Amino acid sequence: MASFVSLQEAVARNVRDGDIVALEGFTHLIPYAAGHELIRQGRHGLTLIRMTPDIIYDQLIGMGAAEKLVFSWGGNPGVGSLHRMRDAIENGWPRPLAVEEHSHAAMANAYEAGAANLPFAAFRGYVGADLAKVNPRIKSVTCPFTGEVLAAVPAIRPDVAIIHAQKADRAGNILIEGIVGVQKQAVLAARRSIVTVEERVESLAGTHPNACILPHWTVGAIAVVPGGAHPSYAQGYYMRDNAYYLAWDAIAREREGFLAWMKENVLGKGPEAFRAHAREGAYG
Amino acid sequence: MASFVSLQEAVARNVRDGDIVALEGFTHLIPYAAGHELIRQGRHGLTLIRMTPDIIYDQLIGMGAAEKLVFSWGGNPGVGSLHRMRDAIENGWPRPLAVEEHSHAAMANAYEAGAANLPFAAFRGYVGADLAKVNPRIKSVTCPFTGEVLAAVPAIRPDVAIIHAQKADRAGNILIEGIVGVQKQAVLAARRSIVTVEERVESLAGTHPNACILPHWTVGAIAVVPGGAHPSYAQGYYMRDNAYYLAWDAIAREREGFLAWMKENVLGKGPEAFRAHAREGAYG
Amino acid sequence: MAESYTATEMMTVAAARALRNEDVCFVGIGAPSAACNLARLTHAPDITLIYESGTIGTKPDVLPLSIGDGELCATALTTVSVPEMFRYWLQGGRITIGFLGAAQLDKFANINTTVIGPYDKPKVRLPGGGGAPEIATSCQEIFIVMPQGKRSFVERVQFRTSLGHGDGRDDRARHGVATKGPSRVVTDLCIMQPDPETKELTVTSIHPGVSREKIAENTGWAVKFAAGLEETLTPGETELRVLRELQARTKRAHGRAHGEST
Amino acid sequence: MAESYTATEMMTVAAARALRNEDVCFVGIGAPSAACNLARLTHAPDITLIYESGTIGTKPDVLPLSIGDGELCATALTTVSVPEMFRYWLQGGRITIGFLGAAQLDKFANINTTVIGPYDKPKVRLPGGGGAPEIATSCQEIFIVMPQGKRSFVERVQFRTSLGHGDGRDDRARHGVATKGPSRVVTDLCIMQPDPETKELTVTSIHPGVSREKIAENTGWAVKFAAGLEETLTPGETELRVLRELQARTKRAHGRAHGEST
Repeated sequence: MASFVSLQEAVARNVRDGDIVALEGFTHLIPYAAGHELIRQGRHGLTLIRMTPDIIYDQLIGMGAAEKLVFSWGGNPGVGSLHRMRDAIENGWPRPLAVEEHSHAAMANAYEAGAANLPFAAFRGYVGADLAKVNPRIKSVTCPFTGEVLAAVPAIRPDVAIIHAQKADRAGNILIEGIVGVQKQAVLAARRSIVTVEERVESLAGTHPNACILPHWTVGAIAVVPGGAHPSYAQGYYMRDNAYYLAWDAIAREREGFLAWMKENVLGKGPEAFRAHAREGAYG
Repeated sequence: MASFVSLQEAVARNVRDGDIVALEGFTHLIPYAAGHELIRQGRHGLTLIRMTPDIIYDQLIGMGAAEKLVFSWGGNPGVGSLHRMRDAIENGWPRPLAVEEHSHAAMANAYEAGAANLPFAAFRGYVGADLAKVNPRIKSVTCPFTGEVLAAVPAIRPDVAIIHAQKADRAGNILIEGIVGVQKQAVLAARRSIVTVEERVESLAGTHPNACILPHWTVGAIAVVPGGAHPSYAQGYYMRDNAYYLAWDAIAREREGFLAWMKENVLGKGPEAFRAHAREGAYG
Repeated sequence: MAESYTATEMMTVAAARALRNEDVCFVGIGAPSAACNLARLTHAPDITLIYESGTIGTKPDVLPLSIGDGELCATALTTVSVPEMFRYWLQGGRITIGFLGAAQLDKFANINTTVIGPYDKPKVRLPGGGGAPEIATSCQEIFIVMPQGKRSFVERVQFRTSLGHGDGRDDRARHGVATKGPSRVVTDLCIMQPDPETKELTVTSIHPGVSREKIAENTGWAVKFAAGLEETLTPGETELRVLRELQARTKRAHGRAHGEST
Repeated sequence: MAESYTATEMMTVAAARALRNEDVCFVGIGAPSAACNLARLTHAPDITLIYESGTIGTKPDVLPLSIGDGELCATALTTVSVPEMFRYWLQGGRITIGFLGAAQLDKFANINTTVIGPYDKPKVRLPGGGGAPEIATSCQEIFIVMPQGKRSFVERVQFRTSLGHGDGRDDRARHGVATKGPSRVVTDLCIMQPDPETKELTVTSIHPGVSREKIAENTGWAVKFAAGLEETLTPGETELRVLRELQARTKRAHGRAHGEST
């Protein structure tokens, strides 16, 4: 059942050390503000799931919040490597990071299976690909009708899903529009959820009949955090801050510089800092 | 690749005797006009697939078009039995009708699997239910991670899918809004498709970004048939003709009366007859 | 006590009362739909009603004649595809109450809506299971509402379209099903609930003015009456008024079907 | 011949030319995206471009920096969920051309974008496969575009992120894969295509002004040249103008990123 709370409270109540946490967002609507709150509250030992870990995961990993990463593509889109993620995997800094690696198709299917309350997903994948050799969680099933052997992966069932959306209505129904990614599936697959939104509106009436809406009784904590997806974007609100992504490469390259930046820009701030980004990048 | 043709031509070119044909529509947007054209062109030996066969299937079966029915619920919604379907199953009139029967969950999953080009669908179904004992096409698969045994059904892959939609744009992109049922899946699962639409518009620009749209290159023949879903309805165009559904019970109860009605109302008419219904039931 | 009422009204009211404001209901067409919407329009304004046509959180002003009436979509929070409905929502385990009707019910609340007579040579071909086989096992709990009669309340269904309590006792669990199954059957004569031990449907509440004999006559097995047998509360004034207004609106709306008028 | 051009422009133009107006393209970010949009803005105006973020039939005015830029959704015919994209659209077998880039490619067009060094103790951790493992086998045909160099064009990839022609010859078929696989690799120096028999990547067209030696120096295996070796047509005036306008628009749009200005 949805309840509107502060982001601090949402994280404090819903995320525990050692939890399996999926912060999802496919380029669009990435829950940066919530990720920063996880860092400020010092969560650690997390298993972080995400198809496309980008800067917010680099930040979480660099601050030592994660002990395992489940992913299918980890990079700074259009820019290059995630230096903190690489440092953790290659050198164990600030702590070793276990990796469970899949393809996009596998993870998308695994979220879908999680939302559908199935134990696994079957798909035509990994054929001739080496990931199946290094990831023991990639298995197979045989079609009982044709005999075809398909790839199988376990359903993703996070302890907590964290997403950012455009709107919540008064009752806590959530509207996601544009590139919707796997966020609906992530929330439906998870035990608990945190949703940050750009704004709370009276009603979603008048929205397209087939819009992507999560009913209030499927979500947990909702925090209104305007700009909370910055430097990613929120369609209809603000654009992607490409300069941030470009600048990140230099910031994250060295450990010292990274830590100093995090101290100044994350540890020393709060969710309200995101509001400025919402205004800056606004449409029109 | 989409091409705009008359309904007569669409059926003549795309449906052959003996084909596996799915005319889908979940109460909403049922392709009645196309079904009537199948009858007028005398198609027979068809395997008819549909989750919810209603009057149009009663008509096709009563006219001897089908030799097999794959379905999960066959009735006149809110009214009662489909007398022609029952007569075919119970008495073999006008010809015997083989039945492959599933649950809604099984068929919905089977369409989904067909659209996804998978050979089968796994789902948690038929537990303790007798259908699994009488339908040899219900099998099982075992989850390679948990050992759970799940029901499995073969994907639905029709030769032809036939649906009715609200709009086609100039290029042949198809918009379906409201209760979307399994129509998108049916078209994507089929080798060929026929789409009847209420109207052809210049462009679908301005539609919601996540609306249910079939790109022109996924559909085959498109015929503009205003009112083509009557007596079902087309959201935004006309309402359900409940009186027709109520009247059908008496019309279809006896063979003679049924045949006379079909001669007058289907065999002696053409797709243009549906236009009147579009006007009659229009909104506002 | 309020004015007079019909047995069907008593049935609908008694069924509606079993629903809570926080329930998420998977609604069958007909009597279940009437009961669910009556609950929504009286004591459970926030109840979530879901129809298998894909409509979630729908608030129809008139009762739908079919599972996919336009009214359901127009008043819904959102409408999803039918595969999504059965995968994410029903199988997803998000439904608290599955509300079903039935052609035939047996003493362990197994339902038959498939055939009378042999499956391959049916005496009467019924519409089939539709969503019921998976509703019966995926929802946390099942309510059934249907008028009572000797031919519809039978010792053992000839075809088990959907699982109730199977052969009784822990049979449901032996099928590997963790959900509660049918916990309440509301008829025009009484309310039955499964005996906690045997799981046999047992009368726990008799509607006012109905005799035990009448119930026995209309039940195809030697029906038992629970120790703490109660009398069902008569329909309240508000319940009756709201139900009748709903039915009247429905009649007006469906009567205006355009084959007849416009 | 038109004005002068860069090797990267030659690469993009040559890659774009391989696309047909009726293609349905699954587009990777970076060089593939530039080539696909150049094709769309020149000889293939009706080409369908699909990005794995869910955008179908997108017509971006500027090149996306990421796979899910707002521009892709705003100009798309429709945008579907990512599970639907991978299930109905990619696995659905509806894509004619999968257009990929790569960190490392071997002589049988197998791709590595996962690790350099042992998987468990990587020397360099690359971003990972993303959509590539299934793009490589589900699309009817694969084009690859990437700048050529000895470290990226290797004899054998250390980690096979996605299947090209495997160990060569009919290895792909032996994996049970019916699709054609990589049929064309476009670099800044040449175009390579698999030998019809051995499936080894072989130079079939050399870009103007590039020597065989230069290609050999920038290839990590003893590269062969096809019998009917051609010279790639230089970029036409229109091709160059459209490409440069696209790049200029892109630079302006991304430069206006709001961390810097507004």
